Parts: sequence; C-alpha cells; structure tokens
Amino acid sequence: MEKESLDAKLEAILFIYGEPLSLQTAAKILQVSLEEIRAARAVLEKRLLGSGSGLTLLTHGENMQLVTKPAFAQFTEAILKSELQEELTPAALETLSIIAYAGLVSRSIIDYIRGVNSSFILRSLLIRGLIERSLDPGHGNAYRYAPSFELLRHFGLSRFEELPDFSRLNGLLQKLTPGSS
Amino acid sequence: MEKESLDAKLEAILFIYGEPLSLQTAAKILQVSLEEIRAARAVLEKRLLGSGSGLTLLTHGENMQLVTKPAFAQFTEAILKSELQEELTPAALETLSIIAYAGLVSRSIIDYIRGVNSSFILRSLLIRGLIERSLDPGHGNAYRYAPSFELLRHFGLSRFEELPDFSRLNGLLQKLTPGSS
Amino acid sequence: MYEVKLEQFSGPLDKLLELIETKQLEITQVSLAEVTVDFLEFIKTLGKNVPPGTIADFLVAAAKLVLLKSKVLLPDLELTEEEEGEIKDLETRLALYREFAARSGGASRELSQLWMRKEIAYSRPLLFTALEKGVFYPSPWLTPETLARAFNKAIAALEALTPEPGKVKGLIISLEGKIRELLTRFSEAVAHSFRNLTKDRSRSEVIVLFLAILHLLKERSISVEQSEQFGDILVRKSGTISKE
Repeated sequence: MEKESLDAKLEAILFIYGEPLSLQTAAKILQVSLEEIRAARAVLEKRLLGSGSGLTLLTHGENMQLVTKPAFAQFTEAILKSELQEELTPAALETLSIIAYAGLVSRSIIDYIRGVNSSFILRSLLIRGLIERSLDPGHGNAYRYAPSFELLRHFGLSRFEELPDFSRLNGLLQKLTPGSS
Repeated sequence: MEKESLDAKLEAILFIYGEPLSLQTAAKILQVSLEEIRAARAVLEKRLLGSGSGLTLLTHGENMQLVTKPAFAQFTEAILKSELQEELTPAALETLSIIAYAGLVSRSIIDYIRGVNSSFILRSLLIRGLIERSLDPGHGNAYRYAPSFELLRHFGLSRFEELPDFSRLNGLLQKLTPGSS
Repeated sequence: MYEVKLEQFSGPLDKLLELIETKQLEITQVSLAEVTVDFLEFIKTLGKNVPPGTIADFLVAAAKLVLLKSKVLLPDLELTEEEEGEIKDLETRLALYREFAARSGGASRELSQLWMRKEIAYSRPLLFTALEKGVFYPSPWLTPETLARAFNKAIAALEALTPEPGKVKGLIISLEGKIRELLTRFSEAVAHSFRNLTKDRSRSEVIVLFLAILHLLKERSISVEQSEQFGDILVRKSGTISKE
C-alpha cells in the first residue's frame, strides 16, 4: 500500500475535509514537500477530468477543494429535498423527544437511553432545523443537543417546560441517567 | 452536459449524500431504473479500483457508500482527529463475528450459538454503531441484527463477502435460519 | 452502567470449549463426558456475583452433560429420543460455537485482526455541504403530544432493561449443601433409589441432585446401580453391600 500515489492520498483527505484546504496543510498532513503536493494536485485534476469522474477539483490560489462537477450541482437540491420530504421516522421522533424533554443533552446520554447509535439521526434532525448543537464544555469535540427555537414556535409554546407532563418526564430522565448531564 | 455518464452522476450523489444510499433512492433521484443504477454501480466500483483513486465504494445489501481507501487511514485520521478506536472484548468479537458472517440474524440464534444471553453485548454494539437492528417480521417485538456500514468501514472491507472463509461460515449460519438471508 | 460488568461472564459453551481445548480433545460425546466433572466443579466456583440467569444457563448445560455422562457410566441406561436429541444438540452447538468463539480463533480471530489493522475507510457526514441555516422542516403531524408519547415509550424501554433479580434465584441451590444432605441420608439408609431422592422435588432440584451424585461418584464415596432397563437407579455409599 506504500505504492499508492500521492494524488490518491490527496483526494482522500480532500474528500474528508470537505472545505477548501491549503497546499501547506495538505503537505503537512501527507508529510511531503509543497512541490510534491503541487505536482499531486495537477495529477489529481487531470485524472478527475480524464477518468469520467463525477467529482472535480476547485482551485483558488493556494487552496483546493473536492466538489461535484458543476453540472451535478442540481442534485444537491434534489437530494436535500427528498431527505426533507421523508416523514420523521419513529427513531427520529424518539430522539427528538429525548432532546426536547431533556432540554440540553449529550450524545452519549441519547445513545444510552435509546440503546442504539444516534449520530445519523442527530445529523438529520439538525438538517431539518429541529435541533441545535453546541460544543460540550470540557468534553473535547463532543456536542450537546437542544431543541431549536423554531420547534418551540412550531408548537406554539413559549418554553419547553410547557410540553405535556414536562416535570415528571424530565424527572424520570434525570433519574435514569445518574451522574450525567 | 446531458452526456455525462450515469456512474459519474451516481458518484456525485453519493459524494453529496455522504451516508449509505439505497439503490432505490439513487434510482429515484437520478430518474433511472434499478437495473441502470445497478449497472452504474458496477462501472463506478471498477473505475475507482482501476483509476488509482483515493476513494472506494462500499456495498452492503441494497446500499452503497463512497468512502476513502482504508490504506489511507493514517492521513484521513489526522484530519478527523478521530476518537481512539476502542478494543473489542471477546464477547463483542464473537457476537460481531456471528452477525457479520450471518448478514442478518435473530437474537435467539445469537443466544443459541453463544449459549448465553447476548442482550447487553448487543446493546453495547448497537450504541457503538457497529451493528443495526430491525424488527423481525412475524415475530412480535423481536429484533434481527445486521452488520453496519460503520463496521465495514472499520474492517477496511468493500463488502462483507470479503471476510475470510465467508461462504462456508455464512452457509453454517444460514442452515440455522432457513428462510432468512 | 451494568452492561460492562455483565458481559464479562462467559457462558457454559465457552467453559466447555475451554475444558475441551485444554485437553486438546475433539468435540465428541466421549470427550464431553470426559470434561463433565470438571464442568460441574466449575459451576461450584460460580460466586454470588454471577447473575442468576447465567447460573441457570450453566445448570441447563450441566443437565445435558449429566445425561451424557450417565450414558457413559451406566451403559444399560436407555435414553429417550428426546434425551438423545438434547445430547446431540449440545455437541452440534459446541461445534458451531467453536467456529465463532473468541477463545478458539476462527472467525473471531479474523475479525480481531481486521480491527487491529486500523485500516479504516472514512465517509462524509450526511449532506456535508448542505447544512445551511434557516431550514425548518417538521413533519405535519409533529405535535407536543406525539413527542410526549415517543418519550414515554423510550423511557419505558430503558426501564425494562434494568435486570430483575429474584426471578431465577429459586433455581440456585447450593451444590455443596446438596452433597452434604446426600451424605447424611446415606448414613441413615444404606441404599436410596434415585426416584425416592427426587420425589416431590422441583426440576431444578433434581438437576442439582444429579450433579451432586456425579460429584460423589467422582470422589468414589458412592456407587450407582441400575438393575433393569428403565429401572430405578440405586445410589449407595461405597463399601456397603446391596441388601436386594
């Protein structure tokens, strides 16, 4: 696998990074010189054009970004639309209810209560604007989730404490997840 | 731009969507038949393998996902600052191996093979996202378990059929669950 | 969280596999009979911190082993079709389990090696570039009441997880105690029939009695005898002579 070419490695990190990445950062991550990265970028650009790929390389000065070919930009909207038009699944509803009744809750607590991994559903609820996330202070890169103001407005409530049976259900949640916040 | 090939379009929507996408959804978004999507998937898979790309295609059942090549993990991890990969306990390993080789298996079969109640280990694997569960049709509230794309990604395989000795071990398990796949 | 604690207990099949592999035996009925006593010894060491459900799993396996061992010890002993089936089933299961068991290599080792390789393929998050502010898209039927219902359901499922003690507890009867009880009774009467010993006892107690008898057999403090097919089994202290 050491023989894999630099342009392939560059493609992989651009794929993950998503945003524009500078030549300098790419060189640092791949542990090669700037010249080598520049050469790899040229190879990657040419390969994507020549191989009939659906992706292409955007270049802005020292920055580069892996994106879909311009002709395919329309798909983003179609995919987003089809995602949003899907009904909320029971799993999504369950996750949302935990967040709403908790007020502010970490992913590990949500996973613990549900007994399954919730990362995909959380992302989907975020995209729908039903929840918000913020960094969990003191927990590295972990996030905490809260219901969005839009959701509150949608319900015609002024605060989440007005949800049906709030104090009892919120209390149950506190009891079942000891020592956590 | 109408001349762009279907495999390029498929690559683009997999890139945009990020998560595993079903053949059905892809066919709907691209407004083509399932057969055409299946063919495009085969073309895409082959092109990625042959062109020296940094990306690869995962296939699991009716779903597919575009991911980075497993050999580049050390570089992609530098970008993701990913959490440490936890060890798998012996109980986790044998439960995972039964599920991965079976493809889809009921809890009672897992318990039967291991000779112990597996509910807690299943719960912990679900929370880690390494397996998925679905209701077992015709068996009330009982669940069936399947390996996840997350597991495929962690193993660095393109499909579960690439597991060592797959067809023999899969055959042993299929014999226990006639009618399921 | 209790799952960590619980998952450390391996089950009866794992223990059997360990015993058989330690002796480097193949999985056959003869080798299962050979490790039966060790298996029973092991059950005795299961402490109070072992969940009742696990003990029950061990006792069920022990009952099958006892059948199997009895067949070897008492060649005249006729087993019913169902009993033969149970023995065969144990053998088949163990062979299947060995393919996947963590202790015996096989599939588990392959998976472990893949895992340790740390060659992980990474994906992009859902709609990586589409996450923009300002989108709000609830389902039409999303109301505070549907949320409350969903929440109640989730909480009920979590509460149901809490292990319920006591349910299986009745099954656990001290093997040591049974052995002592047997010895006392042997000093009162020279011979006891198994039917007498097990009269009016629950199924689980019968199993434990079986285990106790086997244990004593191993220590040679008793001998067993069956005079006719399907007949009662006579249990007697070693060194005494049958009056019948």
